[in-house]
Amino acid sequence: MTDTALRQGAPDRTRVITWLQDYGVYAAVAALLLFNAAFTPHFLAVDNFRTQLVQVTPIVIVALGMALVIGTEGIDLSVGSVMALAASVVALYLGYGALPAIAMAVLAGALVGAAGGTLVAVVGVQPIVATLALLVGVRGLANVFLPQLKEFTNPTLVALGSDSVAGVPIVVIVAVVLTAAVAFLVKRTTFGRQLVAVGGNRAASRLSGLPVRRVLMTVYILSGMLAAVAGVLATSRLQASDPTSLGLFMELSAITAVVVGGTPLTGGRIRVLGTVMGALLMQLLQATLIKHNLPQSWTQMAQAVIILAAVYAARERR
Amino acid sequence: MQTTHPAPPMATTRNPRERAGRLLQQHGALIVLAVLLVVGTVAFDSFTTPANLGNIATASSFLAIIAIGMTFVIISGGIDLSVGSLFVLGGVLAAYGSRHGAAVALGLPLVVCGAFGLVQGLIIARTRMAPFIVTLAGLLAARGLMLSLTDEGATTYLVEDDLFARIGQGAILDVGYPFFIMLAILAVAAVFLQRTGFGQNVYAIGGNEDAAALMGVPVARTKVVVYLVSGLLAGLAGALNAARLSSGVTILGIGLELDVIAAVVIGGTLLTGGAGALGGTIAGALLLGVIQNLINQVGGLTSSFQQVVSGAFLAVVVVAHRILGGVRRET
Amino acid sequence: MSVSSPVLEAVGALKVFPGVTALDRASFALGQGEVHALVGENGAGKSTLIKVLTGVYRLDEGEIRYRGERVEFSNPLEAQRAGISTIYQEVNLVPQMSVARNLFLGREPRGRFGLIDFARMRERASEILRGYGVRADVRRPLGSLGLGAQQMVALARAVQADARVVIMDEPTSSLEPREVDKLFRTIAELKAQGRSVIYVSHRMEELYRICDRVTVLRDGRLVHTGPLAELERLRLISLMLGRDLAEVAAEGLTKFSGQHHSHAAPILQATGLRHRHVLDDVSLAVRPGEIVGLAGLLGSGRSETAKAIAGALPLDSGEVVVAGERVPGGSVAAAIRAGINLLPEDRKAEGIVPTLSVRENIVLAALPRLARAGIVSEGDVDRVVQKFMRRLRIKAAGPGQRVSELSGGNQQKVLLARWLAMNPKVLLLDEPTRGIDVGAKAEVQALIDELAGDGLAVLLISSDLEELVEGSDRVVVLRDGAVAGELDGAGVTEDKIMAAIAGDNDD
Amino acid sequence: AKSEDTAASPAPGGSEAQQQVVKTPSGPAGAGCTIAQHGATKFDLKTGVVGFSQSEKEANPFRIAETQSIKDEAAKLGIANLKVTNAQSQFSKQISDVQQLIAQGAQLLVIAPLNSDGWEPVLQQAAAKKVPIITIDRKINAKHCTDYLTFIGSDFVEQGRRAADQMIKALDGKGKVAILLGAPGNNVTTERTQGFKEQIAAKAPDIEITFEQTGEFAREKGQQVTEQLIQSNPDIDGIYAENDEMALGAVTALKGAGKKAGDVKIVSIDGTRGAVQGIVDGWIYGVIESNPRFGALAFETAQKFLDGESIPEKVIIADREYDESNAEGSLSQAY
Ligand SMILES: Nc1ncnc2c1ncn2[C@@H]1O[C@H](COP(=O)(O)OP(=O)(O)OP(=O)(O)O)[C@@H](O)[C@H]1O
Ligand SMILES: Nc1ncnc2c1ncn2[C@@H]1O[C@H](COP(=O)(O)OP(=O)(O)OP(=O)(O)O)[C@@H](O)[C@H]1O
Ligand SMILES: [Mg+2]
Ligand SMILES: [Mg+2]
Repeated sequence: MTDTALRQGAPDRTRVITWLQDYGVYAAVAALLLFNAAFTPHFLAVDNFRTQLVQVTPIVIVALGMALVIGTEGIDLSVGSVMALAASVVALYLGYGALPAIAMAVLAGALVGAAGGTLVAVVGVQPIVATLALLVGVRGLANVFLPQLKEFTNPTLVALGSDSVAGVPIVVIVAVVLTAAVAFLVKRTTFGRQLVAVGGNRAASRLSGLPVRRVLMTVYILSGMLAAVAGVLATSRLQASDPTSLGLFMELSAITAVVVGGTPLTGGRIRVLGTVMGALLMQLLQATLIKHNLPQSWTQMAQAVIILAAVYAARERR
Repeated sequence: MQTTHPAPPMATTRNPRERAGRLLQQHGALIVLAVLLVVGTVAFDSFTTPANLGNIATASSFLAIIAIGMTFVIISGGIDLSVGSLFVLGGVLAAYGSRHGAAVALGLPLVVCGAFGLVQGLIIARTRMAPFIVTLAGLLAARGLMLSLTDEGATTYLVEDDLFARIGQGAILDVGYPFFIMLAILAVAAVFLQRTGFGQNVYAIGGNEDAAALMGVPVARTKVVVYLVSGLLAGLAGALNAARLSSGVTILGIGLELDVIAAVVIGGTLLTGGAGALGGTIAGALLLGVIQNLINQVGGLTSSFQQVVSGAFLAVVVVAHRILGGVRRET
Repeated sequence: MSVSSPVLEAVGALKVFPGVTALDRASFALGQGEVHALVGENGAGKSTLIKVLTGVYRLDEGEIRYRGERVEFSNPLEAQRAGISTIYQEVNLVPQMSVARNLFLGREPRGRFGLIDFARMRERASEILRGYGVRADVRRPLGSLGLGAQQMVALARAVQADARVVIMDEPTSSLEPREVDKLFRTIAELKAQGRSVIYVSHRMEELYRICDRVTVLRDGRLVHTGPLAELERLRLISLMLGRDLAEVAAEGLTKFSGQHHSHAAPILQATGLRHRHVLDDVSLAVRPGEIVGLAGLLGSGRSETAKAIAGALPLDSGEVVVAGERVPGGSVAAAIRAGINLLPEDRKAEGIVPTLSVRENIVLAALPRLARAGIVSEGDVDRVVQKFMRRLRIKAAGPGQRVSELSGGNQQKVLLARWLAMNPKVLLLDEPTRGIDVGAKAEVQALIDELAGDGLAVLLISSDLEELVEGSDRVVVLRDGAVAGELDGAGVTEDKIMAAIAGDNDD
Repeated sequence: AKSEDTAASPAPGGSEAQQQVVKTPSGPAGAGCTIAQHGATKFDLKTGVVGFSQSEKEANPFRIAETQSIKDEAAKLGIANLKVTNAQSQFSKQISDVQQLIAQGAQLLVIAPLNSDGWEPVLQQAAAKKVPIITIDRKINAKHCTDYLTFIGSDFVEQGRRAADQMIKALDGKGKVAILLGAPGNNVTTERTQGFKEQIAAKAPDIEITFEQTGEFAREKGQQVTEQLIQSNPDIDGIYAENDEMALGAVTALKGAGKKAGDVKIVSIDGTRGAVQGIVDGWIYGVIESNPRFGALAFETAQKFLDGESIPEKVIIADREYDESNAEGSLSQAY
């Protein structure tokens, strides 16, 4: 959160670097858009952009939570499984109507988050291991609750996934609102400031009387809840609960989005918009390769290159 | 990950509970392993048969070999997500190379996967980018390469060379050669980690990279070597597995990196770097194999429930490490 | 100006960091077998100069000459290989590794097959360290030692290398008089062997005890270099501060006005503080407007006492009372609510949040007070930050600069600001002037004095006896985690404190 | 919990469920395999130890029906000692699972392989103990009789061809077609693609395959890929999905894009109830069945083998196919 305006007198090269650090992702997204505009048929169509946005929504929402966790020098590998859990819980409680079901799903996400938070904040387990255990266990749990894919017809839930307001899909609106909320949380609230402080130097935060445990706890709960919301939205779009394959490897996509967006894994710093951009970048890349009908192998190698390039541009100089 | 370390209150005489904790931290996996073996023997008569134990040992040795490399990486304060992909890539390359004889079958995967490790190491060391990200890219790239070599995974190369196949399939009283190869690697690796300057440097940069640099540790070189080793071992494991299966199966190794990390962590190595040992890692790898086997022995568990069990087990182990293992990290 | 056949030289050294010119074409020459003092205010560029000399940073302009030839060390290792070994400002060793391993890292004694011989390594380690008064089990992780002990290990490590040049950046900042003497003896030996030493310190009396020549930096520029003896203390200070002699002379050395006679009832009362192996029934009381010094050897438990009172160290027994109210133990938040604030000893590890700006660091603790309904009011924040940056003269490119880019001294001021923003009742200062230059030191001392004047209760931990004596109204002496004596009024003298610390006091 | 109440589905492999029928009693390589040739020792299925190794989680209709029918049949025949393992889609685990079954003294192995290659360690141990292996739904590449007893299952290439035939019928011979591939590196994917392409090339040169992307046999992936597809290739006429899940994902995508039933002709393979329902609703043109109810046939074959009959290398089952003509009626029999 250094505001670069203050670094007058720095040579031009450093200014370029700083600019790249802060806006590299945006540039990359722009570049990819231009490329597609030029070489991809039917790319410049409203529907197309709607499709891309709708598809990126779950990743964005999960990545928001992930960014918060990473800001505290943590990581949350359980998000994919939480999505699956949300899917099965929704199916389980749909009998009571859509809203109660969704509420239960989000609650479930919060509980998993609380479990992770306890392991990290109270017991002091390293985040990556704590949430690795959850990644394995929670996926299983989701399948125990709902052994196989289950379709549903609940109009509310279906509408949530497929309807639009003024041409903007509801899922996208949800994502935008959540992004704004998280951005506000990070930039303007005490909690947000304390969060990055805990990530920057835990001992110091503790000695300054910050509620370190509560902060960590809250962060993992938020991550769980956001993942659950993402799970619900994905499910509503699919019009079926699929706890087996929903959210597989989502943790990696989300982490990628966050880091490509310029948030360092070492914590103490969060870039919310960057994260969204990171997600968009990966989505556009995926879309481009699919639209040009390139094989899987290409997709993966291209992703590798982009990740490296983006993170290289955004990395911290010392 | 964290370089600074607040000095804990004076502990001129370390209290017995702490010492017990350290012991468990270091040998916990071994103890649990022993306990499970006893339980298995008592509960199931088809458990302690040479055949069954032999299978567990052989099957675990591939994970164990990779985990040895991962231990180096983690102690140095890094992480390597690419091993799963390098494992499958190594297998495919070995099977592909086997038509030109055992030497090529072993050499090709070592060269390619070694190169992967080397490049990752160079990037991490030179650009100070997070290992997590660099090796995540490696994971994608290696799998992509594997897919393009096997036209999107459709082709499975068969092992043509009998000598090479025997390396993976031969056995001494029900225990396959791979296990003994693993033990050999373990021995060498342990000496390097504990008794050479290189080993000391690995611990040093894991403990406090900046300090290590100021103390004159060749940080960059050490990192490069560490990731190189990890890549080599992943490739070797893949090759040995291909020899065992006598074909370059393309659907292997997805999510393997997480199992490997689990094994290392269960073995008592801290992901924060600077501490850890190889013995525990091996115990951790075998432990995972034994648990799998016991779950099957019990039978009846639905496949989903098995996952819940494994997840819960991992959680219990790490919590135990945390509570028993030395001073608690400041929160 | 220049020395006959300098061993190590920097010529026209320019080093620019984003926003700061740390070294502004400064030159420096170190002669054969001399002890060379390098002084200057916080942020003058001393540590930076050292880092460019030893290959940590690359010069933007200018060159480094070593034994007559131009060199470009690309990392500290090369510098060490060439015979330049350094103790950097912050203790820089590996906390998780054992003391012995730290001491020998990079040159471990080898046994058969060129493998490391740990038995021999431990023997040699403990015998070497005994020479430096560290009586710790060398297999223990270094991190479990106190800062002081760690610094001695770093010293032993640096000197043991057959180095032509030994550089020490504020080596005494966490040392006790006893350790300091050992250090000086070591330096004398080095000198006798014809090796050269660069010595950075803010403690004037030390410089005059051991240094032959002095180089003064100000804002990254060379302002003076020459024999130290010819330069009396006030002149040196005026050179560092860039203020004229008379002015400095008028103000005197330490800024304590001495006694504030306060007979009010104690506002802080700590009784029977106990923590296994560390604190053994420590009791002390501080009145409003009173400065109580806390003296003791390294490891005597001063920091622990402070931490215990501030709720950062869980107690086995004992209680802390502020203004008649019992403070629930083991909770920093509770202590802060009660008005107790602790300035921690280890700035880097427990003080600053390196990723955040000066601004965020200053208001870190005060945030809840500067927010309504959990939403921070930037206006209030700016006001507080402005106020304290001005009041403490914090030298930074602006409130937005990263605190990690400030010099040690300025970082310390930021931390002080963090606590003053809480307008506390009781202030616990653990080595508040460690690593702070004379100018800033005086300011901080004046500040402490002023705060006490305003009726604040201050507990002052310092390894700088002069500071303790001048500053404290009373001094409590700790030995092995227990109160070994208390000195009052006229009884507060360096000798008496030394005696009490050493434990051969008559009373 | 109270889930949305949908039409209660009859137990897979239940009474009215469509049991498998053999198409080719003896595979092309007619040479059979008797217990004498194989060298296995005769035993009574009821009392003997039988091991079944499932490859994937029972989380999709196919695997559920498959495992269920094995268990049901075993129960029906009174097989007391059936050991079931699940490899959870990890090939290495399946190898260990089967090895463990052998170590536990299994006298007959029924395996649903995750992959056709790489069975060397298992085959060696099985051969050493002369344990007969029946592989179901996927074959393993090994020697008949010496390595394994027989393969019971569908001919995936054939399934691909028949899917092609339906597609040709649907588009009467001309148009643009997209393929939703299965999981990469999986021989089911390979063979279903191969069969489809061969047939199209042979029978309908005017049909052009303009797009192939993997949907990894999963519904969500199928949906996402289709969404991209209809964006960039609006002129697509047909979609060949290599399993029903992806086909249903495609349907959701088409609905989302405001297409009407039948605008794009979808042909897929498996014959799950969802897909057959899709035909009834007019969204899916046709489905080639891949019958998962191996229980009866597997144990029947095993019994024959033990009774000394000669068992062919392959027992290819007759897969039905669904289209608007029969979908309605056979809905209850789909799994
Ligand atoms: N010379 C020494 N040898 C071994 N251990 C030491 C030495 N000096 C300090 N320690 C260790 O330091 C720790 C306590 O140091 P601490 O810093 O709290 O003491 P202190 O009285 O606060 O001194 P200071 O704050 O000036 O460093 C204990 O763990 C003690 O073992
Ligand atoms: N890594 C860095 N990045 C940016 N600025 C830096 C960095 N290191 C030092 N500086 C700046 O360079 C100037 C000189 O710092 P330096 O640490 O050399 O001062 P110093 O003389 O050692 O002060 P002190 O006596 O407090 O240690 C300071 O203004 C500091 O803010
Ligand atoms: Mg300095
Ligand atoms: Mg202290």
